[in-house]
Amino acid sequence: MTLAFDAILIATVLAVAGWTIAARETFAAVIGFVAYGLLLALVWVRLAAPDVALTEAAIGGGVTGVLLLGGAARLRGVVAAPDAWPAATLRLAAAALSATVAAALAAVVLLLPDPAPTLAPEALASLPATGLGNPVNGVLMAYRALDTLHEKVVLVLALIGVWSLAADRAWGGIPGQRRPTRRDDALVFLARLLPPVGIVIGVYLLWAGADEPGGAFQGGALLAAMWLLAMMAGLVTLPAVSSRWLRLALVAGPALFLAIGLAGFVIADAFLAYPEAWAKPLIIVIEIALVLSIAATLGLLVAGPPEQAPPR
Amino acid sequence: MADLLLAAAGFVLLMVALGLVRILRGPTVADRIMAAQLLGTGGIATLLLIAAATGMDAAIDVALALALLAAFASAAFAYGAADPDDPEADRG
Amino acid sequence: MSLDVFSLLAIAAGAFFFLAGTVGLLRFPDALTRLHALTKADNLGLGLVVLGLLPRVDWPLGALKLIVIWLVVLLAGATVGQLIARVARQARPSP
Amino acid sequence: MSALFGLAGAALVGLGLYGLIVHPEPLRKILAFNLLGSGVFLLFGVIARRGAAAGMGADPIPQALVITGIVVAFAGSALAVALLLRLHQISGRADLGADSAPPAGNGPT
Repeated sequence: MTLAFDAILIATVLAVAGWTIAARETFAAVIGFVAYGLLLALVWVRLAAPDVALTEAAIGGGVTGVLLLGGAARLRGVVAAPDAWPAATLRLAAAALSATVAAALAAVVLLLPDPAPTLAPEALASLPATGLGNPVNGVLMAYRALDTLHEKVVLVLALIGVWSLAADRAWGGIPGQRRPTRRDDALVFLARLLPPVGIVIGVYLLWAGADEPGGAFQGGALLAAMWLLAMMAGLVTLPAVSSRWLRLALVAGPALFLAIGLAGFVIADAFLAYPEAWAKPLIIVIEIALVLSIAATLGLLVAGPPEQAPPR
Repeated sequence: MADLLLAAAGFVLLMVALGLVRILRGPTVADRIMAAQLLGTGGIATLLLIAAATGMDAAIDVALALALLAAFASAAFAYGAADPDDPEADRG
Repeated sequence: MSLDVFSLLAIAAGAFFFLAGTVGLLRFPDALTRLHALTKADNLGLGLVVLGLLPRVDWPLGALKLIVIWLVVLLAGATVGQLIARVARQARPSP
Repeated sequence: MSALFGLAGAALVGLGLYGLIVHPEPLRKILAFNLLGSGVFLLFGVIARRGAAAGMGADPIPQALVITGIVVAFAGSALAVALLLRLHQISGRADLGADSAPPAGNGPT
């Protein structure tokens, strides 16, 4: 019975994925991509990875989908010239190459040992030292804390890259175009209804992340989605990127993470080490600061570079 | 009982898959926008049934997030599709 | 035992409404009627599935989550239905 | 059982790679790249699932890697979309056509 279910799920995922590649209109392809991201959440649940399912649904489907959608709306009417498509022979070669890569990966999947070598017992054994109950979060915040810190820095660097694309007159200004505010009552209603629920659920995911699936990324991505919804409805306006509190919110999470990591030299034995008795409260403090920074960074990455001159 | 729940999950997923194929083909933008809405109901029902069948309570949290995100995505689609061809699309 | 029967009946009824919704999607002639099939039938289907699963989750948090899920889907679905219907009305066949 | 998902991951990588090479529109390339990435993540997920041990449904280490990967992939996509829109704003073009093509000086229509 599980086999039949998985087969239906995989067939659907592959069909939608094929559609996003084959669709003629970009807008339609992006819709397919969002549907694909939401379906992948089901796949991750079947792979016993609810933390990843939450991340994939929130970031892979939701936020990336809106990012691509914004791009598609801005590029509407810009269609590649028919001669921009590669010649049939090249397409055939590309298809052959892709099929070869896929076949090689498939062979690897079939040949790899099952059960695979695992670090699960080690992760579980060191979990009590963090005071957390969710092994994935334990790995993210303790064992691989350095990678998680890097990732936060990557997010901020990407945002700096996006901002640096601003035109001169909009330098330090407000992200996105000024849209004529057509008030759409249904959208405004939704933007008043959903965010309070979304904020509660986002905070719940952050809180539950200590012991159950969830955490700063998932909570932050949900908060970002709610912020974007309120932006679309015109209920909130973005601050200028030169605003001091905005920049503070962006770096608060990574900065606190780094500070506590550096303090690890003194209060524990190494960089990013936590003293055992303090591990859980420290991790939760870091995560609370991170969730705000992640939500702000994700929302601003979708909003794009400043395009309106700063208020002065 | 678990098998029956799983069978129900498979059935609902099959319905979602058929609907999804129909909707994505269009012909209008409005048809396609319904994709997220369809996953917001059928996808969640599937997820909840799996959670019950396999005893994986965390899947309910995923369904909770999915409910919000499907509504968010549908709203974003409608917002993007309703966008009139901005004449000043390039100079802000 | 009787709870199991209740669950199964509710879930089977829910699955039937999903079937009805999909048949509507496949058979109805235009976007507005298809939207009708989708929002009405599937919301009811989800409601019945939630009802059937309520006795099977832990109280009170699990049940609360299920009810919140259904309420969010119901309220958001009604609103999003408005938005989609507007798109369907103003944008006739896509370019 | 997990092999089925692994094969799906391999197929997704192939699909994404094809779209990345063939599609002339950069936005579609970004989309295809995300598809390719999710296929790779799925392979990680299968390896994690096969590493189920110690009462856990899956090995947490690959799962943590995938979560990090999804976030970084998003950051990359956001930067790519911003670059593309800026290119369009400046040159009126949204393609990566041959360098010999004269830049459109008269702006977009």
